[in-house]
Amino acid sequence: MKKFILNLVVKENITLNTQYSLIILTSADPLPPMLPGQFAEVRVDNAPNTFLRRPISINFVDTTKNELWLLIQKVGEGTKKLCEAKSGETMNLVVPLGNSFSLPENIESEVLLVGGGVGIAPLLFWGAYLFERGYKCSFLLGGRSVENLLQLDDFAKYGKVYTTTEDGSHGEKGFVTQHSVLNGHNFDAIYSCGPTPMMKAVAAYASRKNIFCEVSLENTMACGFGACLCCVTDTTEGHQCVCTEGPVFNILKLKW
Amino acid sequence: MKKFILNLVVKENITLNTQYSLIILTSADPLPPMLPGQFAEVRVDNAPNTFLRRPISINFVDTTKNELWLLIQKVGEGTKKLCEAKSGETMNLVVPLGNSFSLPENIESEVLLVGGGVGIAPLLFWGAYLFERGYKCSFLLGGRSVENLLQLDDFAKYGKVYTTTEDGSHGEKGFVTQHSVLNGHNFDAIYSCGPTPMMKAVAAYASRKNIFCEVSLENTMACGFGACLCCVTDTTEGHQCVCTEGPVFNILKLKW
Amino acid sequence: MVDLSVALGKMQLKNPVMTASGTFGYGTEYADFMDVSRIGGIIVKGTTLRDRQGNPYPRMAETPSGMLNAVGLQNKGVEYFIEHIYPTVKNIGTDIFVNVSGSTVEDYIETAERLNELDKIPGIELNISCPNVKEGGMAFGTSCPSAAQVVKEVRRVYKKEIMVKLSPNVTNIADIALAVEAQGADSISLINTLLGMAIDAEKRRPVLSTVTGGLSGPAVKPVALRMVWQVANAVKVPVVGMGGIMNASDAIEFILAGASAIQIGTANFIDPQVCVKVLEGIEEYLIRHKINSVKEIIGALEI
Amino acid sequence: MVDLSVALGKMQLKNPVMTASGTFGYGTEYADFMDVSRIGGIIVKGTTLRDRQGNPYPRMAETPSGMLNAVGLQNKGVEYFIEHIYPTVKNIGTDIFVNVSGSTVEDYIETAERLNELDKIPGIELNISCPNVKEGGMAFGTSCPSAAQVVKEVRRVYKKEIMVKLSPNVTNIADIALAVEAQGADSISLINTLLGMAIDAEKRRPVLSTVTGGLSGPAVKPVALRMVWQVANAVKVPVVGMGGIMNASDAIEFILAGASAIQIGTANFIDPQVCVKVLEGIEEYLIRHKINSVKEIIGALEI
Ligand SMILES: Cc1cc2nc3c(=O)[nH]c(=O)nc-3n(C[C@H](O)[C@H](O)[C@H](O)COP(=O)(O)OP(=O)(O)OC[C@H]3O[C@@H](n4cnc5c(N)ncnc54)[C@H](O)[C@@H]3O)c2cc1C
Ligand SMILES: Cc1cc2nc3c(=O)[nH]c(=O)nc-3n(C[C@H](O)[C@H](O)[C@H](O)COP(=O)(O)OP(=O)(O)OC[C@H]3O[C@@H](n4cnc5c(N)ncnc54)[C@H](O)[C@@H]3O)c2cc1C
Ligand SMILES: Cc1cc2nc3c(=O)[nH]c(=O)nc-3n(C[C@H](O)[C@H](O)[C@H](O)COP(=O)(O)O)c2cc1C
Ligand SMILES: Cc1cc2nc3c(=O)[nH]c(=O)nc-3n(C[C@H](O)[C@H](O)[C@H](O)COP(=O)(O)O)c2cc1C
Ligand code: FES
Ligand code: FES
Repeated sequence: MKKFILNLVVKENITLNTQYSLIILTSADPLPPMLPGQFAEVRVDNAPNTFLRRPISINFVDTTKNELWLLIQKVGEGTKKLCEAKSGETMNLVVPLGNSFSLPENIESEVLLVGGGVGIAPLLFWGAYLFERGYKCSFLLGGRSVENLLQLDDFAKYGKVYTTTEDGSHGEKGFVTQHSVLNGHNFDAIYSCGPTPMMKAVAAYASRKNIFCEVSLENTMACGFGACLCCVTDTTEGHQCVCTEGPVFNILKLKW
Repeated sequence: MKKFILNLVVKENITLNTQYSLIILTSADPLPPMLPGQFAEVRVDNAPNTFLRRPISINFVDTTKNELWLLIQKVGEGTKKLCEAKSGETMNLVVPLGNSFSLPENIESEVLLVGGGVGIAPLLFWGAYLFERGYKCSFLLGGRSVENLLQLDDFAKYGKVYTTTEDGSHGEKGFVTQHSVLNGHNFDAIYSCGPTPMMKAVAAYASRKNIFCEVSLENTMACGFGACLCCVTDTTEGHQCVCTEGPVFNILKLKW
Repeated sequence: MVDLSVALGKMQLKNPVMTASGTFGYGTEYADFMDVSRIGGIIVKGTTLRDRQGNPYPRMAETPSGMLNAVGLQNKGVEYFIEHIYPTVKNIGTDIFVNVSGSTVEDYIETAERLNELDKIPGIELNISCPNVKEGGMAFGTSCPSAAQVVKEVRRVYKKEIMVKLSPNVTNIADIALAVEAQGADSISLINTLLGMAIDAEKRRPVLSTVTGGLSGPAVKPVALRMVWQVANAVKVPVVGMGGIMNASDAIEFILAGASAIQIGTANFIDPQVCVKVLEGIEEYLIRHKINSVKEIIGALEI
Repeated sequence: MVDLSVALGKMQLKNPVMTASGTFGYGTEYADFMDVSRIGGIIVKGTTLRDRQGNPYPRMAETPSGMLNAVGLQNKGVEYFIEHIYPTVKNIGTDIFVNVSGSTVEDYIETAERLNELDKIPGIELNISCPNVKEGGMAFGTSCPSAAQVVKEVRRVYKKEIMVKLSPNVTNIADIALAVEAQGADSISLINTLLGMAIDAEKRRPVLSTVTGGLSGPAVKPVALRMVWQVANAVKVPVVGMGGIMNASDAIEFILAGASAIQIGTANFIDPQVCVKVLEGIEEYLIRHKINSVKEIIGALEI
C-alpha cells in the first residue's frame, strides 16, 4: 500500500483519563486507504528529549467524516507530548505502515478480539471492519483496573463486550485468559493485541485449542517502514521486521 | 548580589512586530533586587534544538507592579520559542546576573544613552533608574528601519529621544554616530548597547571627545554566572568574563 | 542554474547527496516518499559473503539527539543480492554502491569479486568500521595495518570505485585514512557510528541485546565534522562526510570542512524526504551566495 | 536511611555526586543556588603551574544536546590558587580536588608537589585529556606510555589520592586505564570531552577560535557509559564516571556500569541546582528499590 507523509489537523483531543487520550485527526483531503492492524509513525514536535517518531496504531478510521483516530497512553515523554496536542494543531504522520489482520476464512466464524490496556487500539478498527463485512465478533478486553478499559461503548457497537480487571473493578476479576467466555465458547479465530505476557497467554490458549490466532506485536522502531532493520522478532523464517512483516503475526510463525 | 532561580509567570506577551516581543513577567513573591545592565539566563522549554539557557537583559523592573520585562528579538530557535510564550505559562530565569552600569559622578552630568536594535533593552531600565535619581538623560536610538526602533514612548518618559534609521524611515537617516545631536551637545557620560560595530563607533566618538563611556557587551555564554569561562573578552587586565566582570565595561578597559 | 555535480575518485556524481548504508534499505523503501532517482548516490545495506541473521532484539535505543543501533549486518548475503535485489535496484535511476562487510579478509575479497561483475554497480563502500559484529568489522578499521590490508587485497580484485568507510572509534583517524589511501582507496567515507551504550536504570540491564551499539544522529555531528576536516586535510582522495546531517546547513558544513559528497543516515527515519530537501537546500544556498558550482565550496572553510 | 557513602581509592566520599572540573568554578559560584557542602566532592577548575590566559573568544558553541568548549585551561596558576583561592575554598564543607594540567611532565610534577602541601585538599585529578591546549594536554592521555609516564612521575611526589582523568579520543580506553593503574593511580575518572568541531555555514568559518573544541553534555552520554563500563571491567581501582549526566537516572546508569562515583559538568549550567537534585534522586531510587547502600549497585548491571 502506498505510504504517505501527512500533516493532519487535530480536530479533537479527548482526555479519557489521566493516562489515555483519544486524538481525532482530520484533513481537508481525503485520507489514504488504510487497513486495520496498520500503524502510523507520528512525529513528536516541541519535545526536547525525543528524537525519533513514535509508532501508534490506527485506532479507527471514519471515512464518512474523514477522521483518523489515535488512542495514546502516556508512558514517556513522547506519548505525553502527543497527548498534549491541541485542537487546530497539526500532527505529522507517516502512514499507513505495516501489514494488517487477515480476514477469517469463513463468514460464519466466531471471532474473538482480545485486547489489554492500550493494546485495544487496533482492535476497534478491526472490529468495525469485521462487523461491516458481516462477521460476528466478541471482544474480550482486560486491564489492571477499570481506568484501563477504554472505548467500551465504541466496541459495543460491533459485538458483545466481555471485560476483566485485575482488581475486579469492572467485569470478571483476573486476567483476560481466565475469563469464563473462553470456557463457554468455541471460537474459530482469535486476534489479540496487548502486553506481551497477555498475548503469550492468549496464544497458548489458541494453540491448545488449535484456533487460528494472530497477534499484533510491539517493538522498538527507528523508521517504521523497513529501512533500518531495528525492529526484528524471531520467527520460523528467521529475524523479521515487525514494521513490515508485522505488526500482525500468526502465532504459528512466532518463536517467543 | 544574591542570584536566584525563579519561575516567573508570563503576565503578558506583547508582540511589538514580527521580530520583537515584550514579555512581562510577574510573580506572587516580591522580585529580588536587580540593577540596570544586569541580565537573566532564561531556560527555553519545549525547544528540541536548544540546550543551554539564553542570556536576556533586564529591560525594565516595575517594583510597584512586581513586573520584570524582557524585550526579545527572534534571531534563532531559542529566542523564537521564548517569543511564543503564552500568558499564564512560567519562564525559568537565573537572575540577576552580571554587573551594572555605573552612576555618573555628578548629578549635573549630561547623560546620553545610545542603543541600537534590541540593544536598547537594558537602556530603558537604566534610563528610568537615572531619571528617578534626578539625572538628565537623552536617548539616541538607532535601527535599520522604523520597525527596529522599540519602546520609544517608554523612553520618552525619562528624557529626550533622538532616533536614526538607515533607511530614513524614522528620525535622521544614517547611523546613530552620525546624528546631529552629537555635534550640538557636550555629553559628560555615554552608555551604549547594540551591535558591536555601533558600540565601537560610539566608543571611538567618546574616546575622541574624552567622554566617560560604558558599553554592554554580548558574548556566547554557557552558564552566565562565572562557572564556565566561555564568555571572555580581551581587556587591559587580560581575558575577563562578560557574564561576571561585565556585561558592562568601561571602554578604556576593552581591547577590541 | 547551479552545477551540483561532484567528482568522486574515478566517477562523477550528479550531486553530493548520498544515503548512508543501513539506513536506506535498498532505496525502494523510500520510493513512496520521493523521487529517489534525484539522489546523488545510494549506498545500500551492509552486504556480507553469506546470509547473516544479525543480532537479537532489542536492537535500538533512542539517546539524546541520537540513537544506538545493534543491527549487526542482517542481510541475505551477496549471492541473494546479485540474484534477487540487483535486478530491481539497478534501474533505480542513480548510482548504487554496495556496502561490503566481512569477518575475515577473505570474506571481503570474495564479496568484492562477486560484485565486480555487476555492470550497474559503479563502486563499493568497504565497511571496515561496523561496531555491531563480534569478529572483524570495526577491528579492521581501528589499526593502520589491518585497515591497509583489507583495502590492498580488495583493490586486487575490485576494479571500480572503492570507497573506504572509516570508524571514528580511533585515536588518530587521519593515520587510518592515509593508510587506506596508500593502498588504493578511491575515496574515503566517514564516520561510521561511535561505539556507545544505553542502560535501563529501572531494570538494571543494558537496553541493547549486544550491550553496546553504534551511535548516530545529530549528537555525533561535532565529532564527525572534526574528523572529516582532519581527514580532508590529510589525504588527496575525495572524502565523503556523514554523521548527524539533518538539513542542508549541516550538509554544507561537511562540504566546507572538505567533503566532496555527504551521506544522510538517521535523518531518513525522521523525515523520509530529507534527501531531496537537503539537495534543494544546497541549491538554494549556492544561489543565495552566488556560487556557480558546489565544487567551489568543497573545503572552502576559512580558518 | 540509606547509606550514600562510597570508597574512592584511599578515601571515603560522603556521597557519589561530584562536580566536573571546569564547570563548577571553585564551588563558590554555586553557593547562591544550593548548599554546596552537600555535594560528595568538588573538582575545581583545571590548574596549571603558571598563569594561563586560555584561548581567544569565541570559546563556546551549542550543538545538538551538547556544547563545544575551547576554554583552554584559563587559570591564574597554582601559586595563585594556593594563596588566594585555597584559603576560602578549604572550608566549603566537602572534599575539594584540584584538577591538574600541564604541557610537560615537569609541569605536572611541580604543580602536584605544590598541592601536596595543602592539608585540606585530599587529592588531585590528573587531567591528561584536555583537548583545548596546543602542547601536552590530550596528547598525554592518548598513548599508554605517555599516560603512564605522567602518572608515574606525579605518584613520586604526590602522596594523597591521585585520580587520573582519561581522554575518550582513543581507540582502546581500557588499555590506557590499565597503564595508569599500573603506575599507582588511586582512581580513574572519565570521560573528558570528545574532540569536535562546529562550523557556521553562512560565514564559512569555524565557530570556535581554536577550530576544534571539546564536546560535552547528553550527546556524549552513550559513549561515556560505554567507556566507563569498559574501564570498570578492566581495572581494580574505583572508577568515576561522567559525560552528559543530567539527572539521577543518568547517574544511576553510570553507577550500574561500574562507577563508584559520578561527576556532573555541563548540566550545572542549565540547572545550577542539579547536583543536589541528583543526590536526592539517587536516594529516592535506593529507597524505592529497597537498597540500603549505594555501594550495592556499583557495577550491578545484569548482562
Ligand atoms: C506497531 C506499534 C503500535 C503501537 N500502537 C500504540 C498505540 O496505539 N497507542 C499507544 O499509546 N502506544 C502504542 N505503541 C507503543 C508506543 O509506540 C510507545 O509507547 C511509545 O513509542 C513510547 O514513547 P515515549 O516517548 O512516550 O516513551 P519512552 O520515553 O520512549 O519510553 C517509555 C517506555 O516505553 C518503552 N518504549 C519506548 N518505545 C517503545 C516502542 N516503540 N515500543 C514499545 N515500547 C516502547 C520504553 O522501553 C520505556 O520503557 C505502539 C507501538 C508499536 C511498535
Ligand atoms: C548579556 C546579554 C544580554 C542579552 N540581552 C538580550 C535581550 O535583551 N534581548 C535579546 O533579544 N537578545 C539579547 N541577547 C542576545 C541573545 O542572548 C541571543 O540572541 C540568543 O541567545 C540567541 O539564541 P537563539 O536560540 O535565538 O539563536 P541561535 O540559534 O542560538 O543563534 C542565532 C544567531 O545568534 C547568535 N548568537 C547565539 N547566541 C548568542 C549570544 N549569547 N550572544 C550573541 N549572539 C548569539 C548565533 O551566533 C547565531 O548567529 C543578549 C545576549 C547577552 C550575552
Ligand atoms: C540502523 C543503522 C544501520 C546501519 N547499518 C550500517 C551498515 O550496514 N553499514 C555501514 O557501513 N554503516 C551502517 N550504519 C552507519 C551509517 O551508515 C552512518 O555511518 C551513521 O549512521 C552516521 O550517519 P547518521 O548520523 O547520518 O546516521 C548504520 C546506521 C544505522 C543508524
Ligand atoms: C566549559 C568546560 C570547561 C571544562 N574544563 C575542564 C578542565 O579544566 N579540566 C578537565 O579535566 N575537564 C574540563 N572539562 C570537562 C568536564 O570536566 C567533563 O569531563 C566533560 O564536560 C563531560 O561531562 P559533562 O558532559 O557532564 O559536561 C570542561 C568542560 C566544560 C564544558
Ligand atoms: S523500524 Fe526500521 S525496519 Fe522496522
Ligand atoms: S558564561 Fe560561563 S563564565 Fe560567563
